[in-house]
Amino acid sequence: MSPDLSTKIGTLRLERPTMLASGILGISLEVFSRIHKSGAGAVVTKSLSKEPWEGYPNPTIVGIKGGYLNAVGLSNPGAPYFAKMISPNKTIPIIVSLVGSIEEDFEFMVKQFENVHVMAYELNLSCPHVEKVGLEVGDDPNLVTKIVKKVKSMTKVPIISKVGLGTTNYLDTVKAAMDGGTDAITAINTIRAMGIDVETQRPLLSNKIGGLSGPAIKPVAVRCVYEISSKYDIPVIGCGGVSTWEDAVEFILAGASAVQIGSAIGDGWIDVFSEVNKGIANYMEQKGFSKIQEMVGLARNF
Amino acid sequence: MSPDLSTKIGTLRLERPTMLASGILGISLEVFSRIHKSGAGAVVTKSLSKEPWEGYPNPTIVGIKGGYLNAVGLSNPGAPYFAKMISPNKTIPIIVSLVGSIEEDFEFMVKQFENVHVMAYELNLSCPHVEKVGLEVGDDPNLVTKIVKKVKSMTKVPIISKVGLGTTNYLDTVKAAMDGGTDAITAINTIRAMGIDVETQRPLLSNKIGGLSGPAIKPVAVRCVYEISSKYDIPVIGCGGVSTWEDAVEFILAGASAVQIGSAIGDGWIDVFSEVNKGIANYMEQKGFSKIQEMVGLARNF
Amino acid sequence: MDLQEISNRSSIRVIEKIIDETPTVRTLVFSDDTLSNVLPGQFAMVWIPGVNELPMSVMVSEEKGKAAFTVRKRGVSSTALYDLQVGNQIGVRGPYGNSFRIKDGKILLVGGGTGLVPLLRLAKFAKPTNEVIILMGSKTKEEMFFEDMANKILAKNKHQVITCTEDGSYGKKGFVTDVMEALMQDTKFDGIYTCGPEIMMYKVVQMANSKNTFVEASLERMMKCGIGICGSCCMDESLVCHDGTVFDGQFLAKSQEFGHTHRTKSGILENY
Amino acid sequence: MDLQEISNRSSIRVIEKIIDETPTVRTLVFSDDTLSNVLPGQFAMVWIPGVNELPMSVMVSEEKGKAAFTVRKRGVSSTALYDLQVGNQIGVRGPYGNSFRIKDGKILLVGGGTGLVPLLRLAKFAKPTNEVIILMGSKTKEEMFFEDMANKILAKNKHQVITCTEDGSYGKKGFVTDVMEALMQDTKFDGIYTCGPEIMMYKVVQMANSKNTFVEASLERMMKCGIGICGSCCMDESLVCHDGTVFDGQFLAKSQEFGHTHRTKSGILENY
Ligand SMILES: Cc1cc2nc3c(=O)[nH]c(=O)nc-3n(C[C@H](O)[C@H](O)[C@H](O)COP(=O)(O)OP(=O)(O)OC[C@H]3O[C@@H](n4cnc5c(N)ncnc54)[C@H](O)[C@@H]3O)c2cc1C
Ligand SMILES: Cc1cc2nc3c(=O)[nH]c(=O)nc-3n(C[C@H](O)[C@H](O)[C@H](O)COP(=O)(O)OP(=O)(O)OC[C@H]3O[C@@H](n4cnc5c(N)ncnc54)[C@H](O)[C@@H]3O)c2cc1C
Ligand SMILES: Cc1cc2nc3c(=O)[nH]c(=O)nc-3n(C[C@H](O)[C@H](O)[C@H](O)COP(=O)(O)O)c2cc1C
Ligand SMILES: Cc1cc2nc3c(=O)[nH]c(=O)nc-3n(C[C@H](O)[C@H](O)[C@H](O)COP(=O)(O)O)c2cc1C
Ligand code: FES
Ligand code: FES
Repeated sequence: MSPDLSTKIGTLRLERPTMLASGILGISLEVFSRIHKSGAGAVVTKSLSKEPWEGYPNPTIVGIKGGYLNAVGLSNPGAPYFAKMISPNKTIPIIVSLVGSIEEDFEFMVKQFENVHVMAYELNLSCPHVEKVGLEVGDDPNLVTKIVKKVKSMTKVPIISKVGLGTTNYLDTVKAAMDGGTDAITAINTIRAMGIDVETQRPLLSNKIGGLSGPAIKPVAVRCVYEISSKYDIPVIGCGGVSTWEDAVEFILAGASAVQIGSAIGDGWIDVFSEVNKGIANYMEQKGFSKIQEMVGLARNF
Repeated sequence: MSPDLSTKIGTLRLERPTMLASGILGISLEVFSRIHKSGAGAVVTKSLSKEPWEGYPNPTIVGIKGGYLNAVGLSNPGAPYFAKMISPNKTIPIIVSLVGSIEEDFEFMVKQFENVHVMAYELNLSCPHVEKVGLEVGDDPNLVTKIVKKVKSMTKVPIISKVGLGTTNYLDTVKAAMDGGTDAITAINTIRAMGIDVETQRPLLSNKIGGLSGPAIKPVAVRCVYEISSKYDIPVIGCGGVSTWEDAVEFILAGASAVQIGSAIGDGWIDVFSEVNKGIANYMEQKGFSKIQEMVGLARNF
Repeated sequence: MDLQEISNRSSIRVIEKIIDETPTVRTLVFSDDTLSNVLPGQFAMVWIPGVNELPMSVMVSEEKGKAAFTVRKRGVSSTALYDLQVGNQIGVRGPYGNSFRIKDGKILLVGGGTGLVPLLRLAKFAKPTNEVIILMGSKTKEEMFFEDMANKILAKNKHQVITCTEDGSYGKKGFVTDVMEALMQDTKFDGIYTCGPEIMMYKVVQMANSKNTFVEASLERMMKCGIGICGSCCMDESLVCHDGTVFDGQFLAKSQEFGHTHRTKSGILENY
Repeated sequence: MDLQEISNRSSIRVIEKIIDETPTVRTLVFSDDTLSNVLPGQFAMVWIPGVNELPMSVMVSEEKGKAAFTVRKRGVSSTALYDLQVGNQIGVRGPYGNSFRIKDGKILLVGGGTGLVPLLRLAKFAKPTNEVIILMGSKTKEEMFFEDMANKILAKNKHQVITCTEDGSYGKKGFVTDVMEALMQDTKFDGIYTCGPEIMMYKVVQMANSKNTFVEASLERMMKCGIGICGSCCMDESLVCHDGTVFDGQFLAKSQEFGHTHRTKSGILENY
């Protein structure tokens, strides 16, 4: 019997433990469908704001040693447009990512999705390169608690809070989100970073500072998953640098119930989902695991 | 005329802008001499504590994608032994790195070097994997100010404070060090991280959590140098992932007056100093710079 | 730790030569071994430092080891590129995207404006046995360019370069699609290739499809990353930068968006 | 973004066979193409999960594609390695370090205990024209091992295996260095190679140097990283893991530390 790849993140059940990370390819229903078919257990949308955002001018994404730098600037068509666009959806497990700076932003946005089939919300508390949203919110634990509480009060679907490395202890942000009633944590977002071109002596990104993603940040992300799941009793989704099944298993052993994949798509394309899924299944077979749950956090035994 | 590679970090003058980073190869005078001869403008010692420390059991250093993970645990022979060992030195530009948890630790250690030729002190406020010293100190701005003030009051040589990404805003640590009278900042130390072996399901390091170094952290380090030198009027030494002259120039353009090199030695060996120096000189010639100072922070113009 | 090569990072190139094609179109030539050899249809992301980074088809250059971009000045960014001087620096990364599949036999290339860039590269890749007709359109005589270049590239092939202008000031009068319609009355093509304004391509594809002739079009969409990460170039379930830019007639016939809508920077669908 | 290979990270191997060499020495055999082909003198870092990671010379294995470690149980970590069972996992990374330079002609190998490991590999690399004498020493008969192995490896060479024990319970009586001194009275060697306790190596090197005979010794020091980063293995201005472990007589004659001092885990110099 081949192993069961389905996983549970609290009350959230996924057929497969790999998800599309927020901000990657996520702006059309057709593309979501394709990514779901190619093996992703769920897709997370771009982080949506109240209004459409153009984002920063290019360059917004550049390759560097070990990963990517990006400062897309949260370009997105806005929650109202997006809600309408995905409203025909019945079958694709879509997790809607939201970004904003105050409770009311989130209240407004969740309202847009009232009659739309949404699997869960992921609150982006950790974008490192847009002011007043993202990390600036995550760095304010009181605000985090209020926002999560507000969203929680408006919907029955699970709330995931996405954290990253900001200027306060991210573990405090996790705690604040838990106080607000979050159902799970995604860790981590990109890490604030920059690159400079020595020929032109200019920052590589138009926004100068952006976020680092890809293999470079994996050891930091694994550490965060390990720390969160060691310290708190909350399901965790691992994110950061997953490009092989070993990476995914590493996150699961550290304490993640599922993983998100972003940058790796830029190299291996969306086949990465089925490849990682297959690798996890082989590993489970070899090691005698029948469920993902059996592996979650095993590295904490040592 | 070939360009002048000497640089100034506040009052500290180095013949060449590349330095050996703390913790790398730094435990004997003979090795320091060899590294100096091979091109380093200065060598920073291992971080010394009051007493000898054995450090953690192995594995303490492992290679990963894009860099290394280490949790050496600050093994060192202790300040008194070390001071005696380097006391014959007259010619090698040695910067003594110190680690401790209270003012008195530093007071005790600086005393040991009273009659020893020391070029500068680097206070390690940022080791991410040893409790009660390192980051736990750096995360406490009041303590940082006190420690720097104390060391400053005991010696005439420049004080460099080494910061990293902890659980408080590292820019506050920089400010606190400046309040204490620090003469320069080194940014950054390794970033707290971990890896797990999927075969044995165990953490790769005996200490489980360690620090990430090498190319993987360069974009984060460049960002920190850029942020510090944009926000404060303090000389900065860049550290993190330098392995080529382009990396070094990138740090200088971001605002660093010199760079430290650690992990790259594990790949290119100590020839990396002369190679980076030569590359910087070529670049300066090509771009028409006659002094390092002319390049410092140029990327901030855009 | 291995020190890996970096992909998807711009390399800096220096503009070595500028050719004025029309009052609003220029070709910027620079040295780049990789880009000088790209396949027809492939593009690069072009960084204009301090301004923007734009997708540009890679233009044929007559000299070995050189590549070029042919840019029409339109908005802020293309104008900034257009205004660059010899000696100025640009950043390039790529090549990205797939390429035209060149059929044997008689082929027709239908292009307008800078859409001719990938078509001329296609002409360069034509097999000796190909008979090639290039149909180039512009509004007026003044805006016509690349005619000589096309003849030169196809010197060794049986070929024909047909020009047409909307105002009739040069070549035939009318739209390329009109001329194409006439051509198709008496000629059966083995392959038709098009690049230019989407409405034009839409008609070309429709005509070819209606005659069951193999057709491919190279599409333009808002492109931020060029490598299939950001999603800004999506069209139906395709990412134009990664799955395209070249799509065939069968595929395009099924598209909900081709010829009708494209996305703005924020990702909102907008009608053409 | 390129997904690079990872160097200096352990690969997990499974112990396939265990050979008891003496009551305190075992050889652990496992499959590893890379390590099966290392040069004489090279070592690996061996991770005993949950215990430690230690430097170990790579032992010759008779089967193709297999490598081995021969470990003497001493402290906690070597005992943990010694106690592993068939089927248990270890992690290995390497090979690291330089290797012996084998001279033409008559060569002498002087070793004791697990110091024989690199010497046997050297014997395996001996040229057909080499005449080889191996001098192996131990305290007692019970602790003598690798004699048969040495004869087997050198079957095709003109060779001699000379054993000696301190208590005279097997082979000649005395220290290897005594036997060596006697040997050198009437024989001129083209190269002498040694590995074992440092005091022994020190004497071997002194004797060889005094006769101007080429000599190399493979040294042991505290090793944490194995790759020239941590500094724990430093000896004078050398890093034994990176510049060694093999050093020649000329170099060692100038050393302040060889034969006298080594460093503890904290880096403090300690007398032998
Ligand atoms: C694959 C491909 C190949 C192309 N090849 C050529 C070519 O060879 N020659 C040529 O002249 N043009 C080419 N273009 C079009 C070119 O990329 C620009 O879209 C065009 O020059 C208009 O830019 P603008 O900034 O002047 O326009 P505006 O209309 O002023 O646009 C305003 C802003 O929108 C953004 N923008 C507009 N279009 C794009 C886009 N497609 N991708 C990303 N951002 C955009 C920029 O930020 C720009 O500053 C190509 C486009 C694509 C997708
Ligand atoms: C290049 C090299 C090759 C070697 N080859 C062999 C071999 O083939 N067979 C063999 O039996 N031994 C070999 N050794 C010695 C081996 O690495 C250990 O030093 C020895 O086994 C003693 O370890 P222990 O933990 O049992 O000793 P203890 O004396 O109990 O040491 C206590 C602790 O010190 C540490 N330690 C001791 N020695 C070292 C060291 N050299 N490097 C790092 N940490 C150390 C460990 O943490 C150990 O747990 C080699 C050593 C070197 C440097
Ligand atoms: C181009 C790009 C855009 C992103 N946009 C978002 C976003 O809108 N919201 C968000 O929460 N995270 C965003 N991220 C972060 C990713 O979701 C993810 O946390 C990060 O990239 C680490 O994962 P990876 O290494 O697999 O890419 C973005 C990342 C990239 C590279
Ligand atoms: C093995 C190792 C040991 C280190 N020990 C110290 C130390 O004792 N004190 C310190 O301040 N930093 C220490 N560091 C951090 C380095 O000095 C440097 O900040 C970091 O490695 C980033 O630079 P790199 O990428 O060039 O290695 C150590 C790093 C490594 C890899
Ligand atoms: S341009 Fe980013 S996905 Fe196509
Ligand atoms: S063992 Fe680390 S430098 Fe040699």
